Amino acid sequence: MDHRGYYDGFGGAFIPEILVSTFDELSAAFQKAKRDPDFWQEYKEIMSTYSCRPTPLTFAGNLTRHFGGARIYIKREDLNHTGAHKANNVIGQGLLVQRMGKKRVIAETGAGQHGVATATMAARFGFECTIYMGEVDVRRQRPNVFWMERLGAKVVAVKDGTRILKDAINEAFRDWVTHMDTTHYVLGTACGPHPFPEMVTYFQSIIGQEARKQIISREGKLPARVYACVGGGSNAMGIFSGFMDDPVELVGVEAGGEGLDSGRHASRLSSDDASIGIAQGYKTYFLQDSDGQMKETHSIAAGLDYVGVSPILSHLKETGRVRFEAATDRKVVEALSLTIQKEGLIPALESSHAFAQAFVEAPTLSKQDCIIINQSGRGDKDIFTVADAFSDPGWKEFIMQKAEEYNA
Amino acid sequence: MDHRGYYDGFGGAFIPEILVSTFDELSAAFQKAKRDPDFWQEYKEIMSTYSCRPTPLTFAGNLTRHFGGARIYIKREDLNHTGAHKANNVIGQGLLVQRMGKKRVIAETGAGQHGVATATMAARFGFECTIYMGEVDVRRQRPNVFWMERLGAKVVAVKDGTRILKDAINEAFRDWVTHMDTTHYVLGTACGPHPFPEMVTYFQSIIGQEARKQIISREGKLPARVYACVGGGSNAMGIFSGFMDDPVELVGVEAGGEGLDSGRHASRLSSDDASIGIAQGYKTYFLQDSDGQMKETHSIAAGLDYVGVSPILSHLKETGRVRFEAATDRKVVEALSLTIQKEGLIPALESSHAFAQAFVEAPTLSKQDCIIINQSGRGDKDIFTVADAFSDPGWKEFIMQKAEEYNA
Amino acid sequence: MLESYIKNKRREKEILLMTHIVLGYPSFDDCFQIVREMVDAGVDLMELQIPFSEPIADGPVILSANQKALANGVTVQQCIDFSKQVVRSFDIPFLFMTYYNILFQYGVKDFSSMMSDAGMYGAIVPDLPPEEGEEYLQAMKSCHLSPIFIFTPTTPDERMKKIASCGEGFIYCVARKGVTGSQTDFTSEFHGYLERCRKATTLPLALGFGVKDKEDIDFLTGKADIAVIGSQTIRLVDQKGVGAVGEFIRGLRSQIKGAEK
Amino acid sequence: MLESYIKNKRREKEILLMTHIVLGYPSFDDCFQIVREMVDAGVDLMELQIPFSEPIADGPVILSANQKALANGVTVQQCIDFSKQVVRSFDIPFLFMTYYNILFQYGVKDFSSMMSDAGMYGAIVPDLPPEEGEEYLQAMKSCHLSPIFIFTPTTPDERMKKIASCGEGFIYCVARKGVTGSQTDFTSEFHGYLERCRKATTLPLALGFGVKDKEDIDFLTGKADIAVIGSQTIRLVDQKGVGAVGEFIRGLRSQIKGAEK
Ligand SMILES: Cc1ncc(COP(=O)(O)O)c(C=O)c1O
Ligand SMILES: Cc1ncc(COP(=O)(O)O)c(C=O)c1O
Repeated sequence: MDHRGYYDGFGGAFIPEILVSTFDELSAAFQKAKRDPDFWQEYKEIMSTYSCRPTPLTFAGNLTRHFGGARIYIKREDLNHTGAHKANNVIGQGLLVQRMGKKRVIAETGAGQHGVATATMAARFGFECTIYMGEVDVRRQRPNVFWMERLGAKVVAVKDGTRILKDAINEAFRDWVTHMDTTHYVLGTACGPHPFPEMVTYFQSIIGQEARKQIISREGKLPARVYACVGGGSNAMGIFSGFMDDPVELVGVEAGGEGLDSGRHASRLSSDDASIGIAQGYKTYFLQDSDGQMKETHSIAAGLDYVGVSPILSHLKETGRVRFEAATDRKVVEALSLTIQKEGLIPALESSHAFAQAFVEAPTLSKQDCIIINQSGRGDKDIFTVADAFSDPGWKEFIMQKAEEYNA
Repeated sequence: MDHRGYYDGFGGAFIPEILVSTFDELSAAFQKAKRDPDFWQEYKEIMSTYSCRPTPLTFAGNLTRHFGGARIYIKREDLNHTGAHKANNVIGQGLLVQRMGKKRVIAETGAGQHGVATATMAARFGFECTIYMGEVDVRRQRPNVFWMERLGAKVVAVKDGTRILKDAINEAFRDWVTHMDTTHYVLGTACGPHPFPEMVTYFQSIIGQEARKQIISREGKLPARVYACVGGGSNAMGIFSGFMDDPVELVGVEAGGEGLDSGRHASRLSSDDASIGIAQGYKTYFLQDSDGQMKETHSIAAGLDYVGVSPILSHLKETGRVRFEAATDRKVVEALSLTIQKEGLIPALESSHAFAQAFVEAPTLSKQDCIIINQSGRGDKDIFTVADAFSDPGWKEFIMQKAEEYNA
Repeated sequence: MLESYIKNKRREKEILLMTHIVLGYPSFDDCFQIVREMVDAGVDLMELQIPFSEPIADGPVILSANQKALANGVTVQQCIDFSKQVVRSFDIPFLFMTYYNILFQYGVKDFSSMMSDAGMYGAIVPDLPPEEGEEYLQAMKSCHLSPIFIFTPTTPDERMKKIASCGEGFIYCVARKGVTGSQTDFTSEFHGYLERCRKATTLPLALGFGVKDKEDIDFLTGKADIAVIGSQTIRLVDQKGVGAVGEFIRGLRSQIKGAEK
Repeated sequence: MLESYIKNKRREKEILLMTHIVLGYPSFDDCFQIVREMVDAGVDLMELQIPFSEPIADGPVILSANQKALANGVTVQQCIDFSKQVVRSFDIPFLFMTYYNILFQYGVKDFSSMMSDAGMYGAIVPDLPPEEGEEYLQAMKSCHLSPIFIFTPTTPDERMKKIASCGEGFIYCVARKGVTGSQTDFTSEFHGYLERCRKATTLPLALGFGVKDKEDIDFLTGKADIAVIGSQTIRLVDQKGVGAVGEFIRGLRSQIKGAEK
């Protein structure tokens, strides 16, 4: 392993020796695929016949009028098969797995979206599949567990650590160091050891490529700003990468949770609570204590509730190329609610972070400007959380009645 | 109203006198739109920027190998915004409503899919929206009720009659006869009084237009057969209309429920239990008793659980142009399960009827043949029903635990 | 036949009353009792509704009566038998009111013959516009029965004429948009509507939808030939029982005016 | 320094024992007690693991010990204080085992100086391949500490040589794929691997991952210089308490052989 995937000191591959050859093999396969013009063609082909790429760019006329500023466009990753941008990454890695001749895939999942996407890809490609998911998340995200199991995946509830996403990642690594000969670990975001950040970004860059073409054909010009939520950073890197060399302001929105002052958030790049560290195989900003132990994080959006962040984004923060903001749980639910009512779109809670920040800034921009919000996923999956956020009495009654049926 | 929308004696417009002008106005607006080349262009434009048309045609390689017969293609209406072909119809009618200058829409809904689609369209177009839904369905389909309310729609639980879909239709008509000046009734399927069957078919025909082009470009020839489930008949009419003049066998699959012999089904065209009648404003095959009273129907798929059927399909049954079959609840769940595992696709329970019948026939066709199954919608929405069908213990536990939280 | 009956009666009374019951609701015995009370109280003609599972044009009160009747197992044959009985027992014209599928399943011709045999005067079928009614019109004509058609405030003049040309006996003028059973504002706009109706036909005009008390009837007197009381009596039976019907009906028309004549 | 200690010891014993504890688990007092028992029972060197919240390369037993220690509030400073205490109290070499972030947050140079001050011999950092270890290697070198690197069955010969050139003291040979604490099959394939390790370096070889009883140690005797007992003693403490450790360790090596020498 020669090129170690550093971005100004962020990144690297801090991996157990046993995995070094596996990473070498993966890096080689990825580099070869990247050089092969047929590969991207094959990737685009499957994304357009199995999922619905190019995903549309929707003009949000009502929101635009409501805020009276920039013209608001929404990149519709929610229309992907399985309901989020996660499909781009898993299908891309699936093609690599085929090329490497492996027969089994594993993945971590927090909200369950990446788990469902991976299980779906595994079904489609005929791979065996195991998904690691923190026990807390298994309990919170039962609908996704249900579908993963129907898709033929084995879902392992991780009972160690804080029993959430980061612990699932650790557990996936533990599986991988045991079964690397047959198994590929489909990491779900632009984090982890090299070449994952680069590779996941590569597959997600299809978002930005499309969005750039679409906005130019619709508006005849570039957007003033592009907004994306930032969990691990894959959807953000995906859309940002289409505009990296353009005079476009890129805004990454992290989980502000109960507020940056509360300590209960997951803002690594927009708060002072994070510091540079090394964990889970890579170097980046982490929410950690002074000893280097990872802290608990909080977000209403399970997919943003993570201690680390893409090393490429850490780098882009340092260079100032990307601006980072945080949106609180409360603002996020408000933005979600407004978007549903005004446009008939139901962004995922994760994606709603990008909407929340765009809504703050849109009125301050000129009517000649346009902006793009990346709707990374759809919010149906969040019904249990959103219903709780609205404290919907009809929903509660429904659940209690269902429970009675089951108790009977 | 001159042309009364008859198809060999099926159809017509059996409407209260008070609505005659409203139907005249609607017919005129629809005919005018149809003649206006810009209208279809505008329709296609919004469907490709707000939803993701053209929806893909997915080759199901694993299912093809599994059955060893015809090459199986799947038309992916599940990827539409709101998750089903219902989007095509509501957006089309939304554009008409705009042209007619009305400000309010109403709709009936059974499973809730058409209700969510209509509420979404209403949000997008800025219409006021009321959705009628049988009280039984409100209770069964709470997730959809929740989203309709979030979308700003008023959901009225219909407490009359059998308190399901057909009663919601009656109630919507009652609203309409009161508020026809401001209000358009967005009927959800290719049923009801003229011009609804023709109009809904017109908007849904986009499915067949695309599918025909896609299969020819992929296979260089027409499919041997095309399968679609039949509730009211809109997705079936949508895809069939692309192949009507071709040497392609068209197969409509109805809800066989607990078996045609059990009486607990919703098969109007594939069983002997139905007879020609007039209700809800049109003439077609209905499941009715000898007095003409409508019977109770049954299907695991709420969207197929309806007493009537498109008059155009009744006509096509009589002419023999379309063959009708029934799939039982049990076979449908099996087909769903297989499709999830083999292809990573989650068809709606409604759509799974088409899959079930295609799976019976695919092995008997030659490997040179290809067939298309219309996946009218996605199955996430059916999680409560599917989890019950699988009697999933993890799911039950999850629901009971949620209920405890709410009880606390 | 029906038309001349009405015109004759109108010489006696400034306004006629037509009432409505749903057959088999609350029960056939109650229905018989209600008919008796109504006839005794001076009702001039009656609609007997054969219940239907999808009564699309009816409001909540009649809708619910339809459903309860069906839930009690009421059949079309029972309704026919009942109608024969009341025709034999009471000397006013009775009409069937029902939805077209009931006729269609029975056989439209057979239904007309049966009506004729039973001594019914005609039928109101609210989901059958004249355009769909060719078979029905022929059958009714050949049995000398009156097909009652409907005018509404949304019906253009032209169309009123066309409808009138198909109808016999009288025209049922729906007072307003909406379904049966809700309140009607008998305002000035309403005058214009009734004038349009008058101009379109020489048939007597019955006015229904929302007529519920003496005030309404007073208002309609001199403007319509027949006032139709629909949901209100059903509501009354639901609330106060069969026994309250006679008194209610008697209170509707100004006795003085009736007496003056 | 560490290497010569090992080579000297090996003249006395056919195989050396290295054991592993997680600092602060079950408690620091227990840890001290365990170290005493181990040293008394003849353990030749010890790994002291500073707990980390994300111990990616550890199996369930050590993972859980890490988490419980942290849940008890164990800090890096406490671990350092403890290590000073054991170094003062017992006359065998102690190594730190931990993940790189612990060093990184402390400051890699400072960490080395601290180790040196505390009298530690070296460190094992399983998530730090030599390619990422430049700063670490320099700091360790300048403090005369041994950075222990790792061979695995998946490491090619070429890479073993490169790794060996960075390592000092000994090479930690991971017996198999997987994480700490599961069973290892010491089969014939394993011989080939150990031979490859031997060829790649003149440093002593420690063998770990799955070594758990006398049979395993007997098997390794003559093939490796050091047998590493990791999870097994933690499991033992969990199940039988601190008191069981001494007897367990004493039972691992054939006393007869030891006595024969
Ligand atoms: C819909 C959606 N958006 C965003 C994210 C955050 O991930 P990333 O930052 O890698 O895009 C997730 C993660 O689960 C997600 O499900
Ligand atoms: C996914 C889906 N498919 C099919 C149907 C049946 O309707 P139609 O026969 O009009 O396509 C429904 C109705 O709700 C539906 O939701």
